[in-house]
Amino acid sequence: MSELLLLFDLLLTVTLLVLATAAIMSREPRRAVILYIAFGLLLALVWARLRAPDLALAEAAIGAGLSGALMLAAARRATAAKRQHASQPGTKGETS
Amino acid sequence: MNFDAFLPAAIVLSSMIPGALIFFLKEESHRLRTVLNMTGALVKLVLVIWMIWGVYDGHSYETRLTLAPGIDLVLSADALSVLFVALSTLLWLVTTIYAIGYLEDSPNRSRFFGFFSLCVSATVGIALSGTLLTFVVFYEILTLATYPLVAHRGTPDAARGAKIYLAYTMGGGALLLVGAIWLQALVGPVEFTQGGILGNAPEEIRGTLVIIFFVLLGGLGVKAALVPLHGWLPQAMVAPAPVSALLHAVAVVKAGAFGIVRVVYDVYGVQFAHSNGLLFALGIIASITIIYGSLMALTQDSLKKRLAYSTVSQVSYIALGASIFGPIATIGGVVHLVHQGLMKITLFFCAGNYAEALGVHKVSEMDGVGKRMPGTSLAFTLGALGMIGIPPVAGFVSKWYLGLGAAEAGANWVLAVLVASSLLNAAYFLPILYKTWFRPTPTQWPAEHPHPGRLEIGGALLWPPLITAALALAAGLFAAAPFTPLEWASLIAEREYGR
Amino acid sequence: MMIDLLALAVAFPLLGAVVVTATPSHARGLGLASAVLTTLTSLVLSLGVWRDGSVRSDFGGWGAPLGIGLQADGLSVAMLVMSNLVALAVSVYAGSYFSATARRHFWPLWLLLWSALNGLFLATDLFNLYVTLELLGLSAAALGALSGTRAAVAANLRYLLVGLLGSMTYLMGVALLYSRYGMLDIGLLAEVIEPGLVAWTAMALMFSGLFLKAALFPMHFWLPPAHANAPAPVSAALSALVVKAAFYLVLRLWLDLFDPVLNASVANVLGLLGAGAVIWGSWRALRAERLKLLAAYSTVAQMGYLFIAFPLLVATPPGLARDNLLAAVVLLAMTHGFAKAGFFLAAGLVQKTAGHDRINELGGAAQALPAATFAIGLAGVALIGLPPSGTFLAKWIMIEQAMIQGLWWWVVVIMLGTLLAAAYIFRVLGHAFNREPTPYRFVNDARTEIPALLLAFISAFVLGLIAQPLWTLLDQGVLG
Amino acid sequence: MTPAWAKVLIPIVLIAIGAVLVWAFSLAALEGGDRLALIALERVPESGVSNPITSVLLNFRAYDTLLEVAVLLTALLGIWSLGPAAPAFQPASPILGGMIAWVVPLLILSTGYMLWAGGHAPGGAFQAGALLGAAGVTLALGGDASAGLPGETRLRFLSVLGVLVFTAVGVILMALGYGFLTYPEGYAKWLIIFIETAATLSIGVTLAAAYLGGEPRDERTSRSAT
Amino acid sequence: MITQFLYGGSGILLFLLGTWSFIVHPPLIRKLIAINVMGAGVFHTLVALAYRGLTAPADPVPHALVLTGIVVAVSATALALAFGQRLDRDHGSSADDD
Repeated sequence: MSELLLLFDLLLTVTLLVLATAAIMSREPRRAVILYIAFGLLLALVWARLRAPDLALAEAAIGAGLSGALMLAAARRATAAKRQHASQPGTKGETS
Repeated sequence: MNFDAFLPAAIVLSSMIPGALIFFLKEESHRLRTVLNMTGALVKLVLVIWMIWGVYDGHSYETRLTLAPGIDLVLSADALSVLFVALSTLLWLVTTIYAIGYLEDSPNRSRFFGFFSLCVSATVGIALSGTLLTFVVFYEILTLATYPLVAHRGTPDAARGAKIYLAYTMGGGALLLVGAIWLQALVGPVEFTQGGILGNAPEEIRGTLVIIFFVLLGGLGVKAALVPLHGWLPQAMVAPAPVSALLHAVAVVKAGAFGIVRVVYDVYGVQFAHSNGLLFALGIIASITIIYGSLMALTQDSLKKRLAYSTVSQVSYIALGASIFGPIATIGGVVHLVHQGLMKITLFFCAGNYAEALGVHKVSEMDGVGKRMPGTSLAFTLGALGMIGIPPVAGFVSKWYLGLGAAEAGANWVLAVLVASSLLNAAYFLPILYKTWFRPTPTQWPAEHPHPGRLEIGGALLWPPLITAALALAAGLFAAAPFTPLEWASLIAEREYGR
Repeated sequence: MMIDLLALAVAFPLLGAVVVTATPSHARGLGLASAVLTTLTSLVLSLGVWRDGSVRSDFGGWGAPLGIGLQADGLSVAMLVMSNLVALAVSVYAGSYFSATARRHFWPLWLLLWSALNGLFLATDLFNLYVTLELLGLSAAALGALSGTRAAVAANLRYLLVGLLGSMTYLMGVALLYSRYGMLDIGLLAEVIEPGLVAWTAMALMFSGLFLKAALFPMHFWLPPAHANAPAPVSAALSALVVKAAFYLVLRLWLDLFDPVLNASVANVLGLLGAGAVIWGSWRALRAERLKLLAAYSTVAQMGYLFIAFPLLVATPPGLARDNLLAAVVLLAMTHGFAKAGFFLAAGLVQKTAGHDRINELGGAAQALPAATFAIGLAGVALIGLPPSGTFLAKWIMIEQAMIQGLWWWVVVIMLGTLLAAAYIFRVLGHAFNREPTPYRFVNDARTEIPALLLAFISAFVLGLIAQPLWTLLDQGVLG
Repeated sequence: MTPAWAKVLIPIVLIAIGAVLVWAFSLAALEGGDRLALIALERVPESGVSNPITSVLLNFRAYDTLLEVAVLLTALLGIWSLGPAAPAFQPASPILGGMIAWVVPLLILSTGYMLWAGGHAPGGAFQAGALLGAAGVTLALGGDASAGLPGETRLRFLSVLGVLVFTAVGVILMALGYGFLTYPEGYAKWLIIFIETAATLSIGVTLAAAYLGGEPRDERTSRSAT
Repeated sequence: MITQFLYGGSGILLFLLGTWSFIVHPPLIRKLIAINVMGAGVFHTLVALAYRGLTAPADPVPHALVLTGIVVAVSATALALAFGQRLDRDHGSSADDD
């Protein structure tokens, strides 16, 4: 039982880290955001496993859901703008 | 709070409050501004006379404001401070009158008189400082208050002069600050005490104390225009004449010289300074400055610059007096604080008058001004003779005591310096006097502004130099009478060496 | 009936923000009313602490470690008084500064920022501090972007992001402390904390986060553009208060919590960074072409002095000297608050009159605005550290301590910074003296000029000469 | 972009920090014990609600939550101060429109449930508010330019409602002599529900308005999603 | 205990990943994702240490902290995105770089 649980925990953790890395490494904004949402949902699942159902709900609704929706809209705008001003040199949405 | 504890503060505030109020006045409110100025000056005079009386009677006045544990702002009156306060107050009154006349119809007068009053407040604060910290505070405030006066005209020249002035004085202020804090870190709060406080300093810190002395001297030497820190003084000549007068006679250079006297007598103690060779070093620096200033004055054609270098030279007499061990030289140095002030302010007033009435700025243009402006020229002549040291004008008294003191201390080289300097003084003043009185009047002055009245120039401009010249003469003629600068200086010397 | 001034100091600006959000057409009147009310509350609270000692209030009646409370001691009250007076002056100024549309946005955000500040100074709970930090960061960035230029928006976006990075780092440290000690209340933690890897790491995380927010060199890069491009009253608040809040937290956490953890080498690193800030910030201020940029770089430099105090504090054994030093640091922070706020407010007026703030072309504006020029001059006196400003007194004490401890290096840095400051301040003031003919009236628009002038005046005269009450105040739970 | 040396250096530094962090964390976790768990759980019955997290959020550490709602308000005000919103989205496809017709009511229903359940089961004001906000977002996705939000006056009022009720309750309790945010015995449950309801409305409205972006405009149709 | 280590450690990893990404990736959206991953890391650590086994109820205090943190994070994200949108809107318009 305990070994099985540990295996499950390991699996969750590895998936979580892989998703996070994928979200971070993705250059394409839309793809990055979608990966981030997936990461958030998985995180919610992990938290449910860690006996934090309230947080799981909140993370799914707010962390992954609303943040994701907000960023998705922004990513969509960015992609559209990039297509529009393809010829124009610029540093859209960049801050360094 | 009883009155004795408030009087020193009141003397500072009597010019500071009018000054602060004047800033808020509209440019057109001449009358109100004049009233404020004169009220401040007169109130200060009354308070100072009161204080002189009290100090003479052995009363002590002290205002103490604790800023932080162990850090007190102290204003107190002793004989030396009263001397300087009296000089500043008197000359401020005269200079204010002069400035009101001089700046008629020029722009930004509210700003000018505001800073003018602050400048005097700072000077009086320096005079009354009872601790080194307080001295530093007012010393820096003086820098701040004089900068706008130097820059007042707003011309590119003025901006340059002000910048140089600031660079020097800020640097000097920083040195003084470091020195003062260093000293405090070593021996605790430094209160000015007759006879000094370092007399029984432990042997192992003596070396450090000597270093600190030179750091402090560097800081004070900037304002006192000791060579090679005098560079700002000729540049600051761009300021309006009343400012130059005040800067040279009362405020800035005097503050530096006064500070040197304070540090030598009331911090280090003349005994300590003497036995550690500090006095000798100071004497050398002062002598070099005296000779160098006179030589430079000789080469200047601009009247104000010649006077400026003369100041460099003359102010160092005070330092010289402090550097000779013995009460008589001390009297000479301290009394010169007053005498030089009276004479130099006269000369600057006169220079301002020549420029204002005739457009004469250069020595070479002064042919025959005596006939055209006899009153001003009379005052100028008295001042110049005093500077050379011709009896019975005040300057003679100072030099006499300095020489006597030097002879007594066996410092014959000082006598040589005095003689050389007097000859040089004569060399750069006598030609002016000759031109003034014995050369024909030219047909055309550089830029003449005829004065409508029967006087050669407005009364507010004529009377101040006459008064100060008369005072300089009186200080020499009646030197032995009670309450003269000389008598007071003797009192100071007595107290410094007495303990 | 019970009046809990601690709660009200946070609740009043919060309620004010609510009210002005709901009725934007009356934003100015209601906003000013809340400002006055908040300031009064804080002053009464401070007076109480000054007279009777620190006060604490536990919300919900649970008490630490379960509940949260607010606490006012000498240190927090000193910062509270400074912030509220500055904020009040900024409010009065802002009442006339902003256009009608900008006003609608300014007031609610401004009051939220104010409640965050008050909440931060009074907080006792590490997580509660995180929330106030975020409230502060978000409202500050939003306010900074109110001028609407692209430069302002970009700079404040960067500020927002850097602030977030800082708070996240801080939060990680808090999480670490909670996992080890199981509590969040500073006072309780202080009793159990012991030097070791956990405390050390937590401190490093929390302090790095706060250094980012305090713009400690070399993490200052975000500050100059953000502060220089914000509207003047906001710049004033950002430079005078917001970065100061982060410094306050460093000081507070160090004194109350990490004292056993912090050793001389850590303090020396802080001092070294501070020295870097002093030199670099002053140098850049000297080279700045624009007045507000100059002021912003000057903030970087002035924050440096505050951090130089750490090595001095560590080197000084407990006692009167250390107490003096501590009070000097607080005095320095307070003076800079007043001075920089006054400076920015005055700079805003100059900028508005001239239409730009390029220093070399400011002559006419300076001449036309004597009050603003004066404010810059007075604030400059305090920024340089000339007497009789509070900075002078503070620097005097710091230098004296450094000399007594034989730490000459810091004396050199402080003096160098002072001279550089004199150079950059007088570079500005030099332009006030020119031959532009303008009718002289000292005060032209009282509602904007008087606040600037008063702030500058307090920094240059009041704080230095009447510093004694600060010592009394700090005796309440900080010194000794 | 980051220079080449930084590309190497940053990960190395971070890995080092990470090693220290993990080490410190393992030490901390080992010695941590029960932390506040027992104290908190023990006092949950006194808090007026049976869900421990809600007790912490709205009673033990209610002041934190008040400031948190204020942070949300700040974000919204900041968004409004940045000017008008981005161009509207393209109208929804019929399928999406059909979905919205049943998703939105469902979301609003679950908002109510979540709010109520928060007292004793997983849920509470934030989750409920998020669902409400999600309803607004769904409407916006469906092409509703106002995301179902009311006109400016009411929108402003709703957005501050949470902070207003929270603070007002705190101050009134203080004035009554209980202390700021100190609920009198027996009233805790109802006061918490009152605050939560207000907070839920505010959170929902704020999230939806934040999603839309831009200042509120008066000409908006005042259709309410609430 | 091992669960706490596992999840706590992964929280720290997430925090570091986020920090790294925040520093090296300039686009706003990537920075925001990075910040959110950092936050998630901290929250995850807190949730992990609140966990007291399958049978015992978890520590509610960290949970409350995390809930607060999530809301703060979404607020900050929304505000930052509005900033970014404002910059995009201004992009290309002239004479506003003053």
